[in-house]
Amino acid sequence: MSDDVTPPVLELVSVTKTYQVKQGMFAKPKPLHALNGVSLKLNRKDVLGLVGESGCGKSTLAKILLGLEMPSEGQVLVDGKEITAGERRVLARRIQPVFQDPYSSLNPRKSIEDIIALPLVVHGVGDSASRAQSVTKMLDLVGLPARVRRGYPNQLSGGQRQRVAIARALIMNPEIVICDEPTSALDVSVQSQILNLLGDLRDELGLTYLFISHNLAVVEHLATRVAVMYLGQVVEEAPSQALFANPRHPYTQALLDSVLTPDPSLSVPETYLGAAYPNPISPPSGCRFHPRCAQLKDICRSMPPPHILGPDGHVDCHLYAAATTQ
Amino acid sequence: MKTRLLVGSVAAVLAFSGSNALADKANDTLNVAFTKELESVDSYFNSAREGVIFQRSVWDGLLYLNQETGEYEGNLATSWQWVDDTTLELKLREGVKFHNGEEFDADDVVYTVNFVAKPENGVVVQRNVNWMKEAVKVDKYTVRIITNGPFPAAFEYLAGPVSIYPNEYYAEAGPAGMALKPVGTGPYQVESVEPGKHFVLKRYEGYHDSPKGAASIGTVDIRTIPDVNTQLAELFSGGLDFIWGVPADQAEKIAAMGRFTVANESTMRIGYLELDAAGRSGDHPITKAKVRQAIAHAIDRQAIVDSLLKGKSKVVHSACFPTQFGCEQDVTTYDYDPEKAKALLAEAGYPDGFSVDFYAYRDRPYAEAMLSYLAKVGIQANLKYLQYSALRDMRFKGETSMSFQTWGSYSVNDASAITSQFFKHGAEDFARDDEVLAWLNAADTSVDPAVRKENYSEALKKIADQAYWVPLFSYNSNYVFTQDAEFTPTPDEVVRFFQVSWKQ
Amino acid sequence: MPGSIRASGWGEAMARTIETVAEEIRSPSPGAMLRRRIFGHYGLVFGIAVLTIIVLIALFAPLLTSHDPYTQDLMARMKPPFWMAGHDPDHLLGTDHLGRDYLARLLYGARISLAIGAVAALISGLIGTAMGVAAGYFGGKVDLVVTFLINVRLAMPVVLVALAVVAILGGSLEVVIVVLGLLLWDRFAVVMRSSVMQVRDLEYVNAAKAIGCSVPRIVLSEIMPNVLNNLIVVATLEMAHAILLEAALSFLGLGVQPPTPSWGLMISEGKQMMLFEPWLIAIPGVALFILVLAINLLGDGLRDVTAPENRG
Amino acid sequence: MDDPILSVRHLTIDIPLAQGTMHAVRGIGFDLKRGETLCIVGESGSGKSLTSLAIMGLLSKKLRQKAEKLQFAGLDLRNQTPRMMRGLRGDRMAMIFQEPMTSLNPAYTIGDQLEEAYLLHRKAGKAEARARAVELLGKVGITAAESRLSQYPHQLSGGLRQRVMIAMALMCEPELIIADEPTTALDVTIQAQILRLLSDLQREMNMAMILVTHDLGIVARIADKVAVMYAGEVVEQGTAAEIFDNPRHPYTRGLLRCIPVPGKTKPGERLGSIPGIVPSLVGNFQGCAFRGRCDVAEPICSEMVPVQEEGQEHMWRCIHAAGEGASEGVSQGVRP
Amino acid sequence: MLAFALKRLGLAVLVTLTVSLVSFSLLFMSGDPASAIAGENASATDIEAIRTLYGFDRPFLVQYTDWLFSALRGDFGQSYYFKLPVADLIADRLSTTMLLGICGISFALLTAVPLGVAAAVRPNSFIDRLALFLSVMGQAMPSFWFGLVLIVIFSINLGLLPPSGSSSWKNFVMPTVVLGYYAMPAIMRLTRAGMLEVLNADYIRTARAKGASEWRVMFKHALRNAVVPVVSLAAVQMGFMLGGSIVVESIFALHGAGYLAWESIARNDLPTVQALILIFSLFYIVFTFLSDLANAWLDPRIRVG
Repeated sequence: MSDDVTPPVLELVSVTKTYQVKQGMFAKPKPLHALNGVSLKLNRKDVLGLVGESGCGKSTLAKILLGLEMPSEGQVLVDGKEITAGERRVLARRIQPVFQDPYSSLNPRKSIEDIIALPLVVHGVGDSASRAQSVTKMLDLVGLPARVRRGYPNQLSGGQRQRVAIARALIMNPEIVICDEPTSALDVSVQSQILNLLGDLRDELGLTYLFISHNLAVVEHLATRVAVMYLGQVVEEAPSQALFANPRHPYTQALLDSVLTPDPSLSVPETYLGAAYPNPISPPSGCRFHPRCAQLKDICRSMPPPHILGPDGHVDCHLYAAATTQ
Repeated sequence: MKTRLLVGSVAAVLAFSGSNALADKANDTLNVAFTKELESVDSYFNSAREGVIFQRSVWDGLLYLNQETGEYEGNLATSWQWVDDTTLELKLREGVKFHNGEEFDADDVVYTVNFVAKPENGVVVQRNVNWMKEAVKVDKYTVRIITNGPFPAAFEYLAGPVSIYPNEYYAEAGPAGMALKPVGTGPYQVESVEPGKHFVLKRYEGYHDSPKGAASIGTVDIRTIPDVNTQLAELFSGGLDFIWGVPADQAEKIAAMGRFTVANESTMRIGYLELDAAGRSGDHPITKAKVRQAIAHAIDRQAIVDSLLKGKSKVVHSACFPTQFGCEQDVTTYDYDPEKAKALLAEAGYPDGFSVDFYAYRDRPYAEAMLSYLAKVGIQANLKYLQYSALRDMRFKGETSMSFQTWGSYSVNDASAITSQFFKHGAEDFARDDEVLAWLNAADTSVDPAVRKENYSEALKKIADQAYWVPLFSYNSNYVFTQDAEFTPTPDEVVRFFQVSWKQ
Repeated sequence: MPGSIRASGWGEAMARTIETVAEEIRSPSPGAMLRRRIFGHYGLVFGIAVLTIIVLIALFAPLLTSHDPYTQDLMARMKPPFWMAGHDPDHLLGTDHLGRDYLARLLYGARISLAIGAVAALISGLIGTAMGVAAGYFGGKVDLVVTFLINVRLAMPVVLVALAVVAILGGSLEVVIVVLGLLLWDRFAVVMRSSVMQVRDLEYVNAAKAIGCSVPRIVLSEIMPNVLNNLIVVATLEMAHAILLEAALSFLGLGVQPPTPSWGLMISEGKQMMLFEPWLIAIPGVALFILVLAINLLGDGLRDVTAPENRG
Repeated sequence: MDDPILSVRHLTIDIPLAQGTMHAVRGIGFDLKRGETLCIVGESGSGKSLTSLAIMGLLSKKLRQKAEKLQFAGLDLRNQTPRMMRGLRGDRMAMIFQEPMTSLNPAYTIGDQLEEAYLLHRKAGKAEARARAVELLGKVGITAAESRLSQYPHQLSGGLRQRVMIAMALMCEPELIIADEPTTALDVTIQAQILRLLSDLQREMNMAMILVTHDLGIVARIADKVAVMYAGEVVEQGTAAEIFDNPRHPYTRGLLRCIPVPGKTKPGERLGSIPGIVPSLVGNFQGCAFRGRCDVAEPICSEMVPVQEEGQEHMWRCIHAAGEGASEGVSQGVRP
Repeated sequence: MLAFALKRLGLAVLVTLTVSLVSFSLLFMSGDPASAIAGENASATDIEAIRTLYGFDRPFLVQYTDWLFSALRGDFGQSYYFKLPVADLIADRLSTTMLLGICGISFALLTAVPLGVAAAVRPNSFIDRLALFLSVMGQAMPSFWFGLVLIVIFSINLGLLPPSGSSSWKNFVMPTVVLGYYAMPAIMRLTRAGMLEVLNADYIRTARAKGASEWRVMFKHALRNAVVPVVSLAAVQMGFMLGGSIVVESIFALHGAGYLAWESIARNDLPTVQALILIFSLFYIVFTFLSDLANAWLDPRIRVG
């Protein structure tokens, strides 16, 4: 995979996003590091699963990739070339989103055809006849009947809406699709349909996904690689199988422990994540995870953890620092 | 201010417990309404009709004009004579006391005259006082008034707007104090003043033996009620006993009801169209005499009088009120003749008429009626209805080509109070006729009635010929009052409360 | 291309999905649903009907009466309307204080009131919407400035300022319309600001951004259609507000100038005789009341049918 | 064998709509004993939340509710006056809702709201209520309970709020607790904590619990008994082991095939799915509601749905007996 | 809370300054005040003298700052018309308007809130329809017309209430009703909408699940939250009412600040008009400021960081 000839389709190089949060009239606004030096690579046909609790920066990352926000520091590279603020439209042709809530991601006042064709209109692709043709093709591709095109979002079920959203995302033939919790608002029976569809489309169109989800079972099922985020940082990244088989970071372990598989022989697990998720405005010192860590060492309180590269991925944790230095 | 506010609110709440003073003969109170908020009750510092009414009841002049005989009688003065063209010597009445007990003598006259004659003291209506140079005390009960040049109308003013103030009190209180607690020698003394809102007058028991006569009704309670309808509503529900200035239509209806006495009397006010003959507002059709004459022919003044003004109103033809001294009646008249008006317009080069701004500040229906008549002969007049002061501003600057004006001559029965006001090249003169100016100057400064009359006549004839003005009609006033009261209105439009009495 | 999907095991299931979709699509489109709701709402139907009638009256006033609203006849003043004794069959609603046909003035007056309402609402709508949308969409400093301006505007007493301005400029129809238009934008700004803020964060707006839509396109084509219902509701209410304010200004003598047959002016003129000829204010008063009522019912109704759960 | 604390028979709930009556809950029934946990599982619109509200007597008056039997601790809930129901609610039966962010009144402190739950049912003073509140906050794992009492809901995180909600429900030691999707709005890590807390407390206090959820993972881990709801009906009911190890109804089986199970489903493999959508419940409905989406439907399914039973506890509504014909055409099962 | 109050206060001051600047410049453009001071019948030279005496020939900003700093000391100059200090004049008139405003808003609140609550508790019931009917009527009824109709009925026909004046409580009945009815519909609708929304809130269900009685649910849990926007609206309406009392005061001949404003505009009495615009604005600003504080007190989300 780490072929030096073809650069990754998408690469983030120590991306930081800082918001200024007001604390009252006289207090100075404090910086909130929604992303803190995040580096990620996506190769063609990768499915990168991004997991973490709410507030960890997953959605900010998605917004940066979609060009909805610009990073405060760091670079976004597409095919090895940096994307600057002025190039949002370039980004738009290559990276497309599928959002979480199929009820708010489609404009209720527009017909399905208009919604799906919008990217073509915006980028001035084709005339109305060829657009209509593309729409027909996309509807077929995502498994919706052609007559849906005259309908409106309110006439469709949640699963059907999500199919429309996928059709819209794919009509420009993008390389990368950012799926931000695409099934979390859907019933399980519909979720599986969408997951299957996403899988099929990836095979068929050679798509690359960034798949954001809090559902680890779904991530494990779909992702080829997984990045675990905690407080704006990627604390562990590894190929999916390796990570699920052998989680290294205590946070990843805790996350995996929390997964409730439908096995009636087991009871509810103890996750040891006793303390609450910290306030990102004043993150803990040292290792940011230390207040909740079950394997806390003294050094974790004061020293930020080292960035330890593995064979294919990395983990940021003092636990493994000793192992490598030894 | 905050505390005062609070106190005010509390006072207003407490006032709830008091009841509405019921108006009637039984408790000897006459409830009347002013339409306008009186800016100040100090008679030298307001210019409103309400002020004149108030002044006549609270203060006295040196002379008094008998409304029935038209003769001047002594009031605070007992005799008077011209020493020379500019010096008038008056003997004063003895034993008169002001409402506050201060004794009336020459010092009061001297102080008052010298105060008001000084322009920097800012008397609002300067023409009421600026003819006087000063007053000189001869002895305790004799004064001389020195005028700025010969001034034939002096008695008119001394019997009218020039009221005599108590020198000691006025020196101390000044106009501001006088406005809050007025002190005079008149038939009524002021019991309370809420500026602009509410005034209560009480009969002055120590009133001297004046030709005005002592007041008959014990209390006069004056409230300011701006809206005629509200005044009528109050009248009907018993809250008021006496109102005036009631429009003709309403007066007719009230008379038909039979519950109230409706009296009509003409006033000295006339309405007229002021036309910019001199072209001060620019070059426009109205500078042409034929156009002005056309306008005069276009308006059916008789119909307006018959339908809208009614009562004792009359069409006027001359630029003054007919009873005024020097008001020549034998002038060119313009009948209602739309065809002739059209012909004149055609002759002047406007066969299809023209468009013009038409300014007015009062009596909107009359203005509208005229608009409609003008439209019939092809003159498209656009009504601009402004506040008086705003319109006057524009007129001073010479920006109005045509406006509907009225003038009441301060009830001064002399043409100098109107014709000379508007045709002596002042800011309000839109004719700028040198000949007229010369005639008026001659008329105004002569002490010989014949000379004056002749000169006024010449001037008025030319004004009519040239149609510098279109004199329209004289106004009238309707007085409506409870049948318990007795009152005879006078043509000077001044309500003299001391002449109102209860029917026996 | 979708061959692989068809070939897969659940091709049949997919076919059934499509059947269900076909059934499901029978649920009506937003437009059809709106139409259905509109006709189930009596207030709205009444409002639309009355307003339509008034608009038609305004448009076809010359066909409805042979009288000219400006022609006076001083000999035939204040003739009573048809239901009173002594009426003149030629003047169905009688004549006013200058002998002008009251019906003609009433009919032509509809034009004035509608024009004032519509144009003032249009002007204020443009200003308020622009400000509200800018504040709602961009937020941050733009929002701060707009919110501040809204506060300033709200702090200024409308009637007082309108009176002062009309007194300064003179009351022509144009001045009154412009003054009202410049004063009544606050509600537009407030409502548009909050509606746009709500819509701004919805995902389809993010989707449009991610697609590469320009800001004008996002605002005009993604956001505006979804806040349009609120805009229309405010516009109707402000139209009613403007009509009432004009009437109040005219009543206080600082509104539209005669001989313009404005209803407010008719009330103001008729007020003089209201204790004796109450019909003089009753007729234009009722007309004004009905017009404002109809517009308000229309606005309320639109609010109800576009957001049925939020009647209030 | 002790009597069930809650016994429901043929409960129906109708919602009058403009287009007609919607039969949202259609004749469901179950029994629940002290110390037992019943999970009602189903997709959105299956009627599971309505059922829980009906038991609490919290359904809007506009909805029509009928039951052959609705008995709680020997009381017939059908003929309790509103006043008597109020006496039961919060005292002997309590409820926890889905959205901890909006389920607490923003205008009052945590303490006020906790104490209110106690004071409404106990003749006790403020001090006693306060002590009880502190005690329960400690029990649900909130540290520094005293200082939390004066805080407002918006000052707490979602997980803490849900703990407060649980504490509030337990103030009067209820015999029955109904938790309606109590962890749906929470992060996975918090979800596990909250569920663990709930099941520990339930055991400790020997309460009966109804847990309403759509998450089969939760059901498997926490339930003694499971009721699977589809389109207003309980289509299958049984012990957790029976439901997961030996599902009988095609819908249950379909659901289980839909979810990827780590270690069991192969990554990237096609998941099972239930095509189509839930039928409209407006108007009269006959036959099996699932037949439109069922792989093994037969013409007769549009006419009748027999209730089949196996053992004492396991029941399902389908013409097919134990998995008969169910494996055809669908490749993945839960069990290898 | 303190920071919140200070921030709001800062905003209020800024708004006040802007309003004062706007109103001052508005009236600055209105032409020559000298002629207004001169009164009727003044000559052109009189007016010129007054112009220099009063300093109307100075630059705009100089006049504005001058005025502003005097205003800060409570000195709004002299009324051109009454020749009295404007501050005294307004203080005198304001009590009537305040009283009217307080009566009006009380009337509006006392009718609107119960009606709104009742309508929300029983949607589509008779009381809901009555409330809607009253509010629709109130919104469509021109207040001057309503006032005139009341006078005809209660003063002329029935003789129950005096048509004008301010000497007894009876005088305030009709103005209160007219003014209050103007504000009633908006408050009623907001109360109703707020109650409906709050009654659907999750925490209301929580309260019911605790076994709280309907009464307790309604008044302790629902109204407390629904009343928050109503307080704001009432403050706004109160501000509007004081400004909007012009019409009512002129009909019922109440010599309040509104009537003074109207007359002062007609008389071109600039210092009075300027002061009144500023004071009406100030009232609005103060009321909204107080309502924000009240809301912060009612809503801990604002009060407690």
